[in-house]
Amino acid sequence: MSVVETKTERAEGWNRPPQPAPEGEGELLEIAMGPHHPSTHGVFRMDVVLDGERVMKLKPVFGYLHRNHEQLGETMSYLAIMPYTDRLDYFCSLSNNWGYALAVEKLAGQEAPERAQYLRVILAELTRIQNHASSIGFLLQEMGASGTPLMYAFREREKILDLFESLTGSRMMCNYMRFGGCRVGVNDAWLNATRKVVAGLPKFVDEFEALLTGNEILMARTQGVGVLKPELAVNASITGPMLRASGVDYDIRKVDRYGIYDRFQFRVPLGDHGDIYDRYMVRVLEMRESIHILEQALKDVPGGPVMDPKAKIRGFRPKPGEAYARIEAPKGELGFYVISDGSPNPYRYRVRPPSMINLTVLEDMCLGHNVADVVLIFGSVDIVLGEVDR
Amino acid sequence: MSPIFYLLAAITVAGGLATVLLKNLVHCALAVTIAFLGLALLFLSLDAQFAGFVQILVYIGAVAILVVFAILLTREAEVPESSPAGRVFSKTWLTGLVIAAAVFAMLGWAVLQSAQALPNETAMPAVSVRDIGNALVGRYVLPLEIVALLLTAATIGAVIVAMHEKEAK
Amino acid sequence: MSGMNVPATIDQIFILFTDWVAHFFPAAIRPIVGVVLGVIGIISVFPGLFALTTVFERKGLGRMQNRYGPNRVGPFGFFQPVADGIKALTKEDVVPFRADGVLHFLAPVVLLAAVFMGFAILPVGRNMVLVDMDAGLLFFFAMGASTELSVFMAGWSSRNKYSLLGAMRAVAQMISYEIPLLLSSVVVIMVAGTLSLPKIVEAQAGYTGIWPHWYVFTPWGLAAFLMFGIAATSETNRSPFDLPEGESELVAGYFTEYSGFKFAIFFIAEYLAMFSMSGIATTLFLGGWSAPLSFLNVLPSWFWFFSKVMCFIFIFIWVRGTLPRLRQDQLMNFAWKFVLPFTLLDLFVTALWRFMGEGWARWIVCSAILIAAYVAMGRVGMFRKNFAHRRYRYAE
Amino acid sequence: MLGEGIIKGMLETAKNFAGSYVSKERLTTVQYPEEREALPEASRNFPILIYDGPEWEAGLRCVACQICEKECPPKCILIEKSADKKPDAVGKPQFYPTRFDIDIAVCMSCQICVEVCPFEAIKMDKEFELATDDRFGGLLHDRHQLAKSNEYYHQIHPVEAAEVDARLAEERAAAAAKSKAAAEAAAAKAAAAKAGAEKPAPPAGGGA
Repeated sequence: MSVVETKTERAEGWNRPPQPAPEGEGELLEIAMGPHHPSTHGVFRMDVVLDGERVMKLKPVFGYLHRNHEQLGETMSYLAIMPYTDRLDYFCSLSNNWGYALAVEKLAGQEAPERAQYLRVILAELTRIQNHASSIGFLLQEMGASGTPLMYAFREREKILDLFESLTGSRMMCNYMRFGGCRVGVNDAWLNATRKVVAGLPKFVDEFEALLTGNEILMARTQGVGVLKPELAVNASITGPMLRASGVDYDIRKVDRYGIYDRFQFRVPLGDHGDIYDRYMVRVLEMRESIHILEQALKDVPGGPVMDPKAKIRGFRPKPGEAYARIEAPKGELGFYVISDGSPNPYRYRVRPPSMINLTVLEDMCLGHNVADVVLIFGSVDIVLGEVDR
Repeated sequence: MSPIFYLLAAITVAGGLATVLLKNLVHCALAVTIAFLGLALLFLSLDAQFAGFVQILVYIGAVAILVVFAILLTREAEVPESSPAGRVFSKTWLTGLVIAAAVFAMLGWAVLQSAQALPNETAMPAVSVRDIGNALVGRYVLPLEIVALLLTAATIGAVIVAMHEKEAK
Repeated sequence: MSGMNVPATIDQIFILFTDWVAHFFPAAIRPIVGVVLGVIGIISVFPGLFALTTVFERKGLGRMQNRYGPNRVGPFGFFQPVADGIKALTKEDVVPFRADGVLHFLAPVVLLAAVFMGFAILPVGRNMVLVDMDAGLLFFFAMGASTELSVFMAGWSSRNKYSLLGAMRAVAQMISYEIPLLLSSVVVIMVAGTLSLPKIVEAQAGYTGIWPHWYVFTPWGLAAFLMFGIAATSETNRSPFDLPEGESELVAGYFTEYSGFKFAIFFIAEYLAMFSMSGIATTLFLGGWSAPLSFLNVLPSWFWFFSKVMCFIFIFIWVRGTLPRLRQDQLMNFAWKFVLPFTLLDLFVTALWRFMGEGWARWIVCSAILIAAYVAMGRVGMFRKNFAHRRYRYAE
Repeated sequence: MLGEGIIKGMLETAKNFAGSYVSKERLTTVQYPEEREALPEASRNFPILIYDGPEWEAGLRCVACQICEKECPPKCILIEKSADKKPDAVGKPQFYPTRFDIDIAVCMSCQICVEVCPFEAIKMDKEFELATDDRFGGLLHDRHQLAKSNEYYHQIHPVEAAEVDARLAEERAAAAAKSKAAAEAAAAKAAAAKAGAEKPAPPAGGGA
């Protein structure tokens, strides 16, 4: 278990590589990829300057989906922010719920009961699996695989979403966790259904890998493309699978051991090259580790309430103070920073969105590659624009 | 000298004229393919299938594309009206005329010479692909080999030029 | 007619029908009537097949992706192409303001015409070929080459950067893969000794026991067939070589700015090119209209031709459902550094086969050369690019 | 590295292609308008107002306390409180909403109104086929459209509704007992006062 040393001086990689001068009198072509481009995952624009098909310059332009998330949060009660966190990264609403609940629990000095802690781990890991599977599916979609891997990922995701629906009432906008526990309890039928789904997951990952991992075209497209050096990754505060694919051992589940992650055995897969293939493989391996965590967690879910009986839902006014809590969301470090002034709504509410911060190195990864690679590199970052633009 | 010949000849000449007279370079390049096509059809009307199809394959499939690529890679396709290059008759039109006349005269001379040399047959000799093949590896094997060598050298040269550029990057 | 047995009658039913129709006309224009009927046959059968194929493709892809595919319009969704056709016809035809109107209009027309011409020399059954020319194969490739120009016209005239990039990609790709396509068919020409497609089919028509003498069942034939397949996939812009229209990168490539029926024409032309390529591959390597086993000859020859073509189409769909697409430079590298050298080697191997005479020795020698070359080239290619399976380390 | 990966992938898709004809696992599509999967009990969509008894207007549990209006994150609820009081299901005089609108175009189905409601008056519906061609009026549901009977609630969320009913019954019983006790106490007090005027009262017996 090593903690990342953050260097204070700027590493070499941070300085943008000098723009190679256009050769001869070759004309540069400027293309706006987006906001309505088939593979920008929503409304996102990349202003790309091309020499032939080689990228000379890339400017990511985002904010098309800006919804004033943080400012909005400051105008409403602590409880009312919770459903909005669902809409940050709408693929992983339960992770977002957990991050925010953790921040407010820290602020108010509360603790979720044992059973709720187990539930949170189970839900977060299920979320991670479905997110990684679909993100690989989207990556392959951008590689032109006619949606087959995506459909397989969605087939599996559907089972997980069914579990979410039967527990939380909604498939994607779960709004399930509360400060001091979880909103509704869970019965054995649900746990058994979850066990069944989890038992089927290794087979799915095997099939997925049979379809993709050894594929020569996938290797040729992804190996050595979009390399992110570990120094640059650390300095640009990249987190999540992207950072681990660059070979930096940093997983907040291991670093902070928030929740009850210290009770479970799991490993953190690391890549050595930092290219798209490593990001893909790290996600696949993380899915396997998540399955492992789920198997352990589902073995001994304790009984008891899922909500701290002292917790207040309505008229919740934490003491003045501030708290920052972070979790290992599927996309990286998801942090919530809340300042309370004793009133029913936070004085300051801030989200550290992994998607957006991981996107900041897009140009560094893309320079010198093809347009086709830009799309892939962008896909391998795994973003959700709801979280980028907030 | 059937009507079909006149039709095809008209197409070919029209294509050639359009190539010279059109303003937009890409249009010129496309017009020249019409001339090529007319020529190929002329070959076919003479029952020379091999020559006709090779004309299409090589000239329309490769040469025209090469021309178009060259235009796109080097300059703007449209020449502005005001610039001297935009006018069909530039200052050096006299030189061009002289060169064109000389080339035409030489070709005409060659054709007339060969027409005299050939026996005056009305029926075309049926030339099959097999005959062409046999001639290429029989009577004309030496020119064929020389051409092959030349092309190989050109290919290697092209590869070296391309590789050099890649190293410079 | 009474002298023929029933299978032979069914086999020749279209020829007999043509003759029957032609006999109503004066003798002088009978050949022309025959040709016109043939043309009508081609332009009705292949677009019909196209309509069917779009449904099959979408259903097949759907099944590969655990879903149904179109099943709402008509029984089992088979009227979907009708609905699509009506939609394409009634849609507004948008021409960009700055586009070159004439070329923008001409491009799909030229493309469709060139693609249709390719069918003229396809022997779709015994005696069923529209024009039996001496240089039939050459004609086919000449027509294939002229589609490139219309692709360029489409891309250039749209005045759209995506279209232009798509067109450049398409043309570069088509030129690169035309060479292996030609060379791998030269292999067959070397052995058959003719450029005429019906004669090539006849050269493969014999049987040893019940097994056919198709060229694909020889080492050089299999190699040439695979290379031809790769090149044909690329020529028809199908996945995994569908870069010119790679929708995740270039929106729709050279036909980004096309809408309505012009778009549909591009679509039709793409599928028709697929059919003609499959037809040529069938003719060159799979014995054209001859039956796969000698006793299956009771079924009509055209049935076998179209079954083989549909098998190809299925493989096209299957590949599309499985593989991601390559990148432009990889595509070019693949063409020039793998497919082309391999077809050249195959030319040599074929010559060797021809001159080694009958016997087992030539089977062993030819297969050994080809397999060794394949393995060596594959390994070297992957090794030079450092493509490899990787092992991952874990932190506890 | 010589195409095995591609072959392996092709076999995988072939397996799925063939499997789709034999196994439900490999053909997961549900033919929606004809086939419908039962929604899980917890499923939620948009809020409804629950009423007891046969009369929707009289039986509405809502007392227009406006907590949900305040807590609603996207502020999609509009309540106008009545000036007068009307007896509710148990006969207690309560305020009632003269207007209760939910704009389901704004509502984000978060269920917070349900959580904060102290009267079990607002619950989540499972109905999701609410598409309309009227973008504004069609999606603005007034209290009549929102009002759903307790039986309907039992139909869509049986377990939850039973719990709610039990809780309500308990509360109502408690309230009834309390009011009865209060009434009795008041009566006893009055009686005592009355009696006290005549003679010294005995200690009042019986409570809640």
